[in-house]
Amino acid sequence: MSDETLALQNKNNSQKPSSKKFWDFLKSQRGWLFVLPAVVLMAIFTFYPIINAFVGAFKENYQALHLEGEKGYTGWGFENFVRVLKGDTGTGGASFMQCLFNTFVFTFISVPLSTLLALLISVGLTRIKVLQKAYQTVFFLPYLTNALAMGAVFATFFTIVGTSRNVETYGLMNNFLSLFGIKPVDWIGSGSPAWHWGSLNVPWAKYIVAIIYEVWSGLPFKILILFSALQNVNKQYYDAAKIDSASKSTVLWKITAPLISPMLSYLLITGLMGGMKQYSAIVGIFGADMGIDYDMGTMVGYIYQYIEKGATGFAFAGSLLLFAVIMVFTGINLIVSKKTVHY
Amino acid sequence: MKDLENKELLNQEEVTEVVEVEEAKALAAIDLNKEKARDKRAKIVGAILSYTFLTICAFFAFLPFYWMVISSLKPEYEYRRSVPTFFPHEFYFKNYAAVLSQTDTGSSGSFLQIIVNTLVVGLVSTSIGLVVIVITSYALARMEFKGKNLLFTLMLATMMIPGEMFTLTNYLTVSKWGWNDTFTVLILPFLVSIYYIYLLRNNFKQIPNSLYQAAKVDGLSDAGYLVKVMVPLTAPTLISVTLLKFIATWNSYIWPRLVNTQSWQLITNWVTRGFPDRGAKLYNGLYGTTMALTTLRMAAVCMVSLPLFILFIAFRKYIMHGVSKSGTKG
Amino acid sequence: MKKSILSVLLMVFLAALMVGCERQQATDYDKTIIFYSSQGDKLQGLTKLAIDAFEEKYPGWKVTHTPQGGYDDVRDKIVSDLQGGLQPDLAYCYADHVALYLQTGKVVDMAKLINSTQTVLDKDEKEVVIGYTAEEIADFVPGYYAEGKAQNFANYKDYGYDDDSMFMLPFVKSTELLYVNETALIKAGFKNADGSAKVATTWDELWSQGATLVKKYPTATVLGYDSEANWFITMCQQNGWGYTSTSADNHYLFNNEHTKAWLEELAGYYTKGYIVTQMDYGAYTSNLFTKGADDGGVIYCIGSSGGASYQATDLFQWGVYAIPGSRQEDGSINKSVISQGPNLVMLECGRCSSDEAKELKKQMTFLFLKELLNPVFQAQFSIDSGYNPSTQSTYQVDAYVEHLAGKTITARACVVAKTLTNDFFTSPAFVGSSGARTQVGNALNFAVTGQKTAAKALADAYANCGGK
Amino acid sequence: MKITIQDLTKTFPARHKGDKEVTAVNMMNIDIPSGKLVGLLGPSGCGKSTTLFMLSGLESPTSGHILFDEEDVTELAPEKRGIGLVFQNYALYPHMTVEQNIMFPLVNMRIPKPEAKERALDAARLVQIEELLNRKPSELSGGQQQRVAIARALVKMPNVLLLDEPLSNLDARLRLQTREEIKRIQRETGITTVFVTHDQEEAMSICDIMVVMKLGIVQQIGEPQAIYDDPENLFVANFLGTPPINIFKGQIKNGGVFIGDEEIMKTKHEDQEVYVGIRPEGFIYSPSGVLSLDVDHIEVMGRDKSVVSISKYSTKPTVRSIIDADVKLEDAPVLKFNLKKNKVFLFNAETEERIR
Repeated sequence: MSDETLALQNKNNSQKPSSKKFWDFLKSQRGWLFVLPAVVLMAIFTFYPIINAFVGAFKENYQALHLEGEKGYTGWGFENFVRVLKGDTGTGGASFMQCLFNTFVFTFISVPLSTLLALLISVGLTRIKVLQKAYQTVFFLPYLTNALAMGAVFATFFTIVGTSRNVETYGLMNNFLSLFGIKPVDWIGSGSPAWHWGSLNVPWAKYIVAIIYEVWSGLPFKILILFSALQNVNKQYYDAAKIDSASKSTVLWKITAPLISPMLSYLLITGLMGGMKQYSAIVGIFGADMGIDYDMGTMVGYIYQYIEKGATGFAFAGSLLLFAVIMVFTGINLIVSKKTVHY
Repeated sequence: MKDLENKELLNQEEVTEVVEVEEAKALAAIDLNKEKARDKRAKIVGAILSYTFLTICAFFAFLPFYWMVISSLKPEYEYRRSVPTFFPHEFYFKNYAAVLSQTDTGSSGSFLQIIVNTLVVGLVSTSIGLVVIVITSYALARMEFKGKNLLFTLMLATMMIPGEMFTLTNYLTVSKWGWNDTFTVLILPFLVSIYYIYLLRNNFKQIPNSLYQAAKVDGLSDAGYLVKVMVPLTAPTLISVTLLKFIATWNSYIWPRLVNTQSWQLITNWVTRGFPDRGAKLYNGLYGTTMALTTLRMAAVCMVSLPLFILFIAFRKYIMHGVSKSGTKG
Repeated sequence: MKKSILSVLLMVFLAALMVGCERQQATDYDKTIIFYSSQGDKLQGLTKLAIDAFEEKYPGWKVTHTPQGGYDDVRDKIVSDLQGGLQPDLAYCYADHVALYLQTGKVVDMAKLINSTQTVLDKDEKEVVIGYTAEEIADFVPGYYAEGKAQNFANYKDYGYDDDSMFMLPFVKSTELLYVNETALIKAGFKNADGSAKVATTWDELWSQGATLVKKYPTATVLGYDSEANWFITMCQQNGWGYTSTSADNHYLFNNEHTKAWLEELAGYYTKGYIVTQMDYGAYTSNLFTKGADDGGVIYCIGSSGGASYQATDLFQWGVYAIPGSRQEDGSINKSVISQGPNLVMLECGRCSSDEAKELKKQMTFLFLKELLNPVFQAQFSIDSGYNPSTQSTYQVDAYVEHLAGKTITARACVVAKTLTNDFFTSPAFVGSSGARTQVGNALNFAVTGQKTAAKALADAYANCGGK
Repeated sequence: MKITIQDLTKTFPARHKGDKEVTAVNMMNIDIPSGKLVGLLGPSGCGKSTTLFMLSGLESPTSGHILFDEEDVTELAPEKRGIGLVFQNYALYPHMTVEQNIMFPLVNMRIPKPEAKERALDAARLVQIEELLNRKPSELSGGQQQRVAIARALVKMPNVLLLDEPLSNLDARLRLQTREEIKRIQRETGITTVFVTHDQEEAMSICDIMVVMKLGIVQQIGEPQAIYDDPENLFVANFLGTPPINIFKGQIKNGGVFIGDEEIMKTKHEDQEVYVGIRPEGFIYSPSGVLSLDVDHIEVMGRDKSVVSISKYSTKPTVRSIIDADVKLEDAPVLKFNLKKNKVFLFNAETEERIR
């Protein structure tokens, strides 16, 4: 095939010198040939879906699964968004506000917490010499894991097995807490304690489990980045600080942290953006229904739920809202980091 | 308390050493000895603190893995002891046998079938994906053509958009094309990873232009230059990309679950079938009950995690390199 | 020039690879019947026999049986398939799944096939009538057969069906049964004059036994109920409280004073240690039943007749009974019990080459369906699965008769279930009916475990269903 | 404050297996009187910076002692020694303003803020940067950064001020200016100051006391002029002076010092092979001189001129002699010179030690 094409091109070339210019132009554009596979794939699987999502979100009552021959939607407008935001989709399942709230809670607690912990651990790592590599490896391990698999492992820490009248095991966490005289908590079971604010559920015990998992799984990447950032800090600053009688905590908070602030702010941005897309771990810990009746639902979980229900319009509207949320946070983060980052 | 003490001593020291140097000499001599002792102590205490803190953190980082492994080796009744045992009293390898022979899903995906699926999809998508990534980043880094910058900007812009926005349409697209229950559907949509293209393009750009000119003088074609010069030079990144792409396939869950039936799904889907809500009740051969058996679940989880650890031990440097690179260049 | 060749070659290589990947499935849709189920291994083997028989009888036809995990997986997969026209020809279903599929207009109206007098030729060139005779129709357990009628579904007319339409046929069925630890009851002093255990026949009786039982067995729970949703729905049915309706104006009736009072009552029992449910325990309560009363088990257990084998134990004397009923104002006892288990739905072929092919395939699919409903097959399937057959003639099949005579708990369950034929009910099906199920189940769990007040739990459930 | 260094030694462990360990400082003994400006001078790798860091406490010595006044501070942590240290590239905290940088040590000593501010201002005034207090280090020129670094070191009123190559990052003009500045500040504050440099001119111009080091061993200690005029060994003679000293291979024979066949002077030392060092300014042009050199070319500098000549006995390619501009030279290929006695040094050819 290729030979033929080539021969044809050669023939054209020799017969029509006037087309040489065109041929030269084509030759100069041969870069397109290299990017063609990527461009075609992206056109189908990236660009088209983006456009389609924007269009589909405005098709009211859009259901890709609908009577054949009909267009599958009733009109154009903002109804999908309104109904998603109001939680009035008529199909039951997760409520968007609940999912949004959950996602915010997980993200805004776990990301700063794990960044802080990662900073402390990285600083600790730079202070030791013996076994540094070994510790580094152990801290990196959680990065490789499968969120669903490890979610299941975490679930076992918190699960109470048995009936209220005959508990077989309270689970590792409750056993641990009982050492401090804390009464067992039904962390993830059906009797898990929760507060209710209006239509909003606040299953705080489950939040704690989710946040512990998020912190744990967020650490490796952050430690890796912060540790290498710390090693790139000019040692002289530490010497100077020593001469200036700075205590260890002063060095950490007034010198080290500001010096690696670009990395910290990078980690916060990516952490927040990643946190907004949390899903698999929640399924791993709390099951495919994300808790009881989606009370642990996340924004991505919300979208998938409607994909599976065939409520296409709601799924699109949900994904656009997720996109908007992520954009807002990226924007805020950029502005804030410009003000506080020192280079 | 301690802080206060330190503060006082510090001030005292100031006073003795700066202001009243002469008079305080005798006193200072004693103080100095104390100081030295305290410095030494502080150093040791500091080291102990660092190690203690790190060890505690490492313990908690590692605990889930440990728990996963020992739980998978316990018989269920031992797992259910009200006071957990931190080491199995009895090694119970039957859990693994039970999981491996799990036949409740039968023709819809034995363990072997699923492993084959995962390997095929992983290897094919990684290798083709790598070719696409390399040629695309090469063109973006080294070649001139109309609209290049626009294309690159567009690509970068899509990185901001959450993948969930693509999923639904892609799902509709592949359903429409009748690609459900094929490997194609697991491979094709993920061949292009804009992030890796971006990474590799930057890598290519860092290679000095003089090398390109030298290669031209030596009569190397563009493609030859790519294969013989650029690829070897960027090998560490390429290896990292390969590994991370493979790991991504291994861990993929949502998409295979959405588009394919069980016998066409991948390893993570298979494992999760044994998880809480409905799947776990399928395991009943071993204990004759319908209980969601934690030990079996843990055995399944161990099996799906193990290859990742082997990969990590073998390619630790490249994986960490790749991951940290993705950190600094994002 | 060389580089152009190279890059072109590269492209060709890529294209070839992609095409190679694509060409994996060559299915002749016209002559392959695709069947989705949620069967496990053992049952798949059984179904294979029916498939083999069918394929042998009609050469050229193939049945691809694809189990999909659970019922929800079957539904999710079909919803996905419908969007690409890849739906199966035959599938396991619940009524609410069908309500969902109905919207596509692709659910086959089986009434036409049931009544069809057309014939097709089998391998011996023998004419086989497609439809059922009137007797054959009468052979179905009436309560089961009625569930598939159009009237049980909401809005069917909107999708081009009429009053006589038939959307599904019963495959095998289950119901809820009361498994009783008779030994424990007798020990606690609940015995009849003849020394047999005095088993509660109404809820009030059951609760009245509670105090004695929890005192006698300090770690035991009085009642384990596997399905919160079923409990709620059954109570609504027994007492006429109202659960859901097919009327589009107001599908959801369950948020009312009666249900609220009942949930409050249950919450009280829960704190006394009378109740454990599946959600609460985290697994089927049959596990608790088989433990025995002295080891923290349950004394009464309400679970599916299909799951009878899981209730089997040698630890104590067990018995199988109908679930408790509710005493009515007139003194009678309403013993309504829910009917569950898979039905079979047919969907139009999405990829057939012509309308004729589509029509033919429908007929052949129906013939395969009849194969699955054949009494001999039903008998074997019922024995192996513990479900009840959907046709009455199956009870005459020798193998099944022998099975029922057995002393096993599954046999006992079948016998008891058969006596309940007149008490079966099913709840209306509409888009969102399964959502209502989930919601009332959750509401029961929330209210009973004390996480929400009964009023709040019901109101939330109502709101979550999208009720106004 | 007086600094006493006793038998100070620092060895670094080998970097790679098989390498030898490195002795950066070897048995160093110095007494630094209070209030003096001391320069540690030597080529790179001579251990001068290591010495400075040991004085600061950032490095701990392998053996030996450091005494501030009479107290042994060898094992005392840096922050407790009461020292100020100016780093080679200043190590100003990039995220703090100039004022915050200067105040930083005071804040750490928990000095009340008003007082700290005042002292910071004083220090800034001393180094004349009081108008830059609100800037960030990245907004300052190299010279300004240098001053900030000094101010930060001085603000806590250290007993000892240590400067690591303080001028190396500045351009030539600033360097001249800043070294005067350092001298001035040192005089004004009277703080014992130790600084490290590899530039002998810099050291000579501002030091009260100069310590010349080579490969971790102190070669000579003394006032700059004294060392220049009376070097202990060939290395010191060679290292000091611009243009550098001329070195010839020579012999002592029969009470005379010979370069080649020419006897340049009489001596009482016994016969031996020697190096003869002659400072460029030690030549006196005289047609009847004792040393003849083949003239290559003559560089006129204005105030004086250099005769660049070639001698096969010189250890360097050329021999440079500086003579007054007034002196008229004959236009001949070979010129003859008499030598100033005090500018001629004899060194043993093997030990390279001075023969006095």
